[in-house]
Amino acid sequence: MVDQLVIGDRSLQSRLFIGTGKYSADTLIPEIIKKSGSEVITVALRRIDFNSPTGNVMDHIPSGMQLLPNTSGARNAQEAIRIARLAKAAGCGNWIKIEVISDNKYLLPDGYETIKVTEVLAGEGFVVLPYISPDLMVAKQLVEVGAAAVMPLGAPIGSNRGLKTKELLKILIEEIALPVIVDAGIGKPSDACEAMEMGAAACLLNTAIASANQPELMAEAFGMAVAAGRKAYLAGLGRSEKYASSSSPLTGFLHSSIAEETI
Amino acid sequence: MVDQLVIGDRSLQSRLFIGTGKYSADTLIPEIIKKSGSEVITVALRRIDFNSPTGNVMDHIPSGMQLLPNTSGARNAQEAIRIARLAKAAGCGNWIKIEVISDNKYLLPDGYETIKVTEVLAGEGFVVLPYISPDLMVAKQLVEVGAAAVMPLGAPIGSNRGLKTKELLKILIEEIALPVIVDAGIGKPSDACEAMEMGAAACLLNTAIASANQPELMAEAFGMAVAAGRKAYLAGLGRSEKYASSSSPLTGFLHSSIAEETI
Amino acid sequence: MVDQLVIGDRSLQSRLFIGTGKYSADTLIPEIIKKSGSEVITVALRRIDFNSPTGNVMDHIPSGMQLLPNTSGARNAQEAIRIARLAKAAGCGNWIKIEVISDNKYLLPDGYETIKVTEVLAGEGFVVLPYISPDLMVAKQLVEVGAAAVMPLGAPIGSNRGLKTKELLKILIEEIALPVIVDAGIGKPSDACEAMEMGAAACLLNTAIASANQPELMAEAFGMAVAAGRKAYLAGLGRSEKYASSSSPLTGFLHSSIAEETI
Amino acid sequence: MVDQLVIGDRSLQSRLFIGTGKYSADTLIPEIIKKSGSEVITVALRRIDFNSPTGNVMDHIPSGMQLLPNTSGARNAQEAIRIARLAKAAGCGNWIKIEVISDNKYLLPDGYETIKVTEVLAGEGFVVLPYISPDLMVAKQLVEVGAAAVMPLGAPIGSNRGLKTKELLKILIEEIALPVIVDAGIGKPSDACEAMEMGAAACLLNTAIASANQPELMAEAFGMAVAAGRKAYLAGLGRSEKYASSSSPLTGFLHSSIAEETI
Amino acid sequence: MEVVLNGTVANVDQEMNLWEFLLSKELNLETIIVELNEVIVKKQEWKTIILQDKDRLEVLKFVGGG
Amino acid sequence: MEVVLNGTVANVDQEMNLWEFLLSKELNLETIIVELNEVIVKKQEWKTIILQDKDRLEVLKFVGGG
Amino acid sequence: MEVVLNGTVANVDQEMNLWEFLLSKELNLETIIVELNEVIVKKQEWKTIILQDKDRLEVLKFVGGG
Amino acid sequence: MEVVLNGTVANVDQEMNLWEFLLSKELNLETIIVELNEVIVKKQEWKTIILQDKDRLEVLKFVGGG
Repeated sequence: MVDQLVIGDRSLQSRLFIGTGKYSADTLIPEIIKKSGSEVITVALRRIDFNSPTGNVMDHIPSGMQLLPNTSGARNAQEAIRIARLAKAAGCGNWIKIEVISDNKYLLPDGYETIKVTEVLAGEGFVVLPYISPDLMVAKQLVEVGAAAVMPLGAPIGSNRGLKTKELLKILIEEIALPVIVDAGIGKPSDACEAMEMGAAACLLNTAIASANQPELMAEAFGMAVAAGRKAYLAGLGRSEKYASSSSPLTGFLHSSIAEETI
Repeated sequence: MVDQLVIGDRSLQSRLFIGTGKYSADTLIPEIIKKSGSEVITVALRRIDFNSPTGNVMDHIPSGMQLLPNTSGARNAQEAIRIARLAKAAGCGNWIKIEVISDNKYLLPDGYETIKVTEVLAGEGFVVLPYISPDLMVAKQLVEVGAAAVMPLGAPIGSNRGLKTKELLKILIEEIALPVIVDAGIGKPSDACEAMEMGAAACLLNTAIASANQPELMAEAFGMAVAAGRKAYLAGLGRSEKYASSSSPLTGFLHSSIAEETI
Repeated sequence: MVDQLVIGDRSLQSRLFIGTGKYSADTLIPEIIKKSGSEVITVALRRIDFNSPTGNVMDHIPSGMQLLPNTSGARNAQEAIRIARLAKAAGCGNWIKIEVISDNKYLLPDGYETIKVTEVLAGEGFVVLPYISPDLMVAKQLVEVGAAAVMPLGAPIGSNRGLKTKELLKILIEEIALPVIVDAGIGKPSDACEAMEMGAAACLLNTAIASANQPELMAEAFGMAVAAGRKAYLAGLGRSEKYASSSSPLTGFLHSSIAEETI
Repeated sequence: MVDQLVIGDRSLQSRLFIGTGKYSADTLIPEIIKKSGSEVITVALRRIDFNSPTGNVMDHIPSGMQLLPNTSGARNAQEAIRIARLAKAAGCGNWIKIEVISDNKYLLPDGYETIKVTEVLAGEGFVVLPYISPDLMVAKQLVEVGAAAVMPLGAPIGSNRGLKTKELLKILIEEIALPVIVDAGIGKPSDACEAMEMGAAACLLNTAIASANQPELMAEAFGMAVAAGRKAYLAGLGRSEKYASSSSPLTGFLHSSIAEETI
Repeated sequence: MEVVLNGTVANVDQEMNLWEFLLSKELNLETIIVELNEVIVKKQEWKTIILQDKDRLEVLKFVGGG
Repeated sequence: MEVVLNGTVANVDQEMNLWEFLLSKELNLETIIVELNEVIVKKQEWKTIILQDKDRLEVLKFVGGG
Repeated sequence: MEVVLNGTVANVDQEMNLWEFLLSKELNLETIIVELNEVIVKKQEWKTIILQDKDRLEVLKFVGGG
Repeated sequence: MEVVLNGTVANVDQEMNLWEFLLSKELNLETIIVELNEVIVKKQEWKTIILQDKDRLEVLKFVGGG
């Protein structure tokens, strides 16, 4: 039986979600997608700047990818809802990543506004994936109001700092019935691998790939690391022990059997 | 150009070395090898027990694998040298993993005896891979006496505790011209992935796979995690930052442009 | 000039707040207070059990201590407000520790109920110290509604797990203008010392002392560790460096001056 | 009964050993000693520079302090022995800190040269305190050749990086019958406190105090933190738990007793 | 008549004031807090309040907590 | 007449419908999203809507984001 | 006569060569390693070596190890 | 004649003992350690030792160290 992640009406083979921001050129994106194996990709909605017209990121995203527009820029529930509806109207489908942020230094999300947005949009038939702090009570309320998953942060957005909130992430994974997707802060494939070993349903990242010297190669590394972590979770990690235990037999040594008692 | 690890006269595609100990049945080994993609495998030498004859692990190791017999059981240089010569005489080839251990609780290696063994066996044409504590001066002397690599521990053998000696491993990787292979203690694929990201040349492990609920699946996970970590090292990890940096543009929001200054 | 922590109308010399729960006998409490040097102590309000009457913890708390009743048992804002008013009516003074918890496994607080309680009680003239998750946006709203301090958790209540939320605690300390008091999870004096080094205003703990083999001695250890951490914060920690830097001069060695260049 | 550390023929109340290097002026040293409460202090031996004569650090060390000259600058056993004998001849008493270092980047010690020095000097009646890597086998041999204590590093000298070798330090403390003194790398009072909680006999540090903005205040902080950590070790730390356990009673709530079952 | 005391029914045979009732429960009146029908009752009022049928009483005290 | 386009005032000299206006801005009409007075306008409606003085237009597109 | 086999004494009733002795132990001769008096003995020599009283034999094989 | 003082050559014009030589260097004699040809020389011997050509002198003191 194949291990799949089901979100909304979609079954996903890959548990790596990627972003499209911060690349030196959008033309890199198709290769990043291919190497990462990702099936879900985030985009943002912005005003056209008539003074410096640029291309549209959509031109570089192969059809078949699940688009995940975000509400970045929204500082409250109302703005987030407006952006979500625009994205849907633009034919991006009904998935939406909720970001409600008024803290401009650490870009930490506003849980209460996020709950309000989620309730409204879930009611309108959106598949809602909210970006949150790893707060159990916020996550529990998001379950109640119809979120499709919860996406707690490992560290501040774009910081590449890793799983700094491990203790709280583990609690969410244990207590929340929805998929827990670690979003933000993952900096190394080993971070993503560890999140999956802990039982995360998926990882969403952008900066860790975009800030690498060779983004395509890093995308491949993350794709493999996420898959490896998932397999490890399914395989069941061995217990960690205080003392050593020999990998080789402790009997049948060449030297005198007296020694063996001492072992 | 393909990324290969060259040790002795051998070029290796896989940077995962595995052990053959602690399996419920040796018959699992062929599948473990296949799933892990490993090309180097350790074995131990022991007296035959005429009261309970058992099979020979060699019957389960496909030809083409690089055998890496260990000197487990040796408590000093002399015993290790004797075991190494027996292994070579048995047609195992000229690779040898040096283990000289007299501490039976944490199975920590004796650096000085290990240097002596390495000097003698390197002189006899062995490809010597010594298991050591992450001690820079011991590693430097092993370079001088002809080791083919150094294999510092991440944590005690079989403990699954992970990269507890990270600080010292990084120093060895930075200062030692030989391949640094992290041996012992690795418990999770994310540990192995991180070791490779740090610049380790390879990882050697046994218990982490053998103690999993599904060893074959865990073997596959480790194979992927080691490859992912290596790719991440080659791709060049992005810097980690104190503050957040948005993955989405910080201009062109729908809301009034006054807000933008505040960002 | 003396370093003092001012909360409400009170100036405190000691930055260690302690609890009165989990002791084998309430008669231990006076000695615990004395050894810890603490000036603030928490108590809980409960129904009298007429079937097994027991003493009153108040009989063991010296006058002069600042009482900090908690709202433990409250599952929502309304229950917390009721308990707070009862505590005040009982002559406990106007300090109150807000605990609103409906999660019975990890005892994690409900941020938005806590904000509601804080607003009401601050309006009634209480000095409100809310127990919260280390969530920046919740902390910011608590500032707005009149909290006297914020008390984020280091780890779940009574777990002795330490500063597992360090990353988020540092952000609160940096961004919140109120005293940040680390409450819950501290298990070792070194945890409390580190919290103070990070710039926490104080530490509140109970289980770490009550669960020690010798609680009085542990109380003394915590008192000293908190004071040490505060002094270190004021003294300004030295930078940590990647490479070594000799504590002894690198010139004037006995051996030939040629060697000196190499150093 | 008073808790004392006995080394050689000396009983020490303070378990903090300090260095005299890196201060802006030697005149600071008396106050540093006083504030830290330390009774053991390290010094180095160097050639007089006739071109820039400077004072002698001895003029600033109160009598009654236990002097601990180090062999800094020694690159091998022979040089260390020569320096040790000179220090003794200079009337510094018979304590000596062995440093044999040929690695000039991380200043990591040479274990086997250190063993040789220790054997010779212990035979001459020195009280030998060797600075070592946290290597169990090296420590065991130092016990055999007559060391008075072992002084493993927490991180490279002067790096302020903390207890990066915690895993190995714990093993030494558990397995070695001599006092284990954590030397090098300690950067914060919380590091020193934790080392003592782990069962270290003492801590030796220099840079962490000398590199502080206010060295005298930092000296006081370290003195308190080391004492606190020792008391915590003697008091017996409480166990850390996966789940929360309430500090307040879980019965007798005001709300209906139905609720209590759920708790 | 019946009152609800700390969530359980208690019988009161004759008319008595709150102070007499609490005294009958052998409590240290110094250290308790009393709530009658969700309203806090100050000590000085205890003797002036006559218990009524169906009164809901909460009698509380402080215990160790964190 | 004047309209507010993406937060800044723009002049419209002659009467034109939304489609003509957008065309005049040299945009790739395939990939833009248009909001008129806070109401989303579908592509098929662009030609039927005549711009009015003081109309508030938001013309948006998708960009890279995380 | 007696030989020491893997650390324990074994009796050898009649003269036999190493190959015959090993065969008598029902071993898979393909996969074993033999040391006689601390000297490794190659397979091709087994038939030419006659066991002597007090010979010390180590008969080894490979097992799983890490 | 010449002596090597702390690794560098120094001239000594006239015959003098170790104490006189050190004095000429304006040192605080209380706090120094002297090694002559790799042998430690005690203070009380300084006046009795006459410097010879090619003597190797190390004059040391204690400095701050960790």
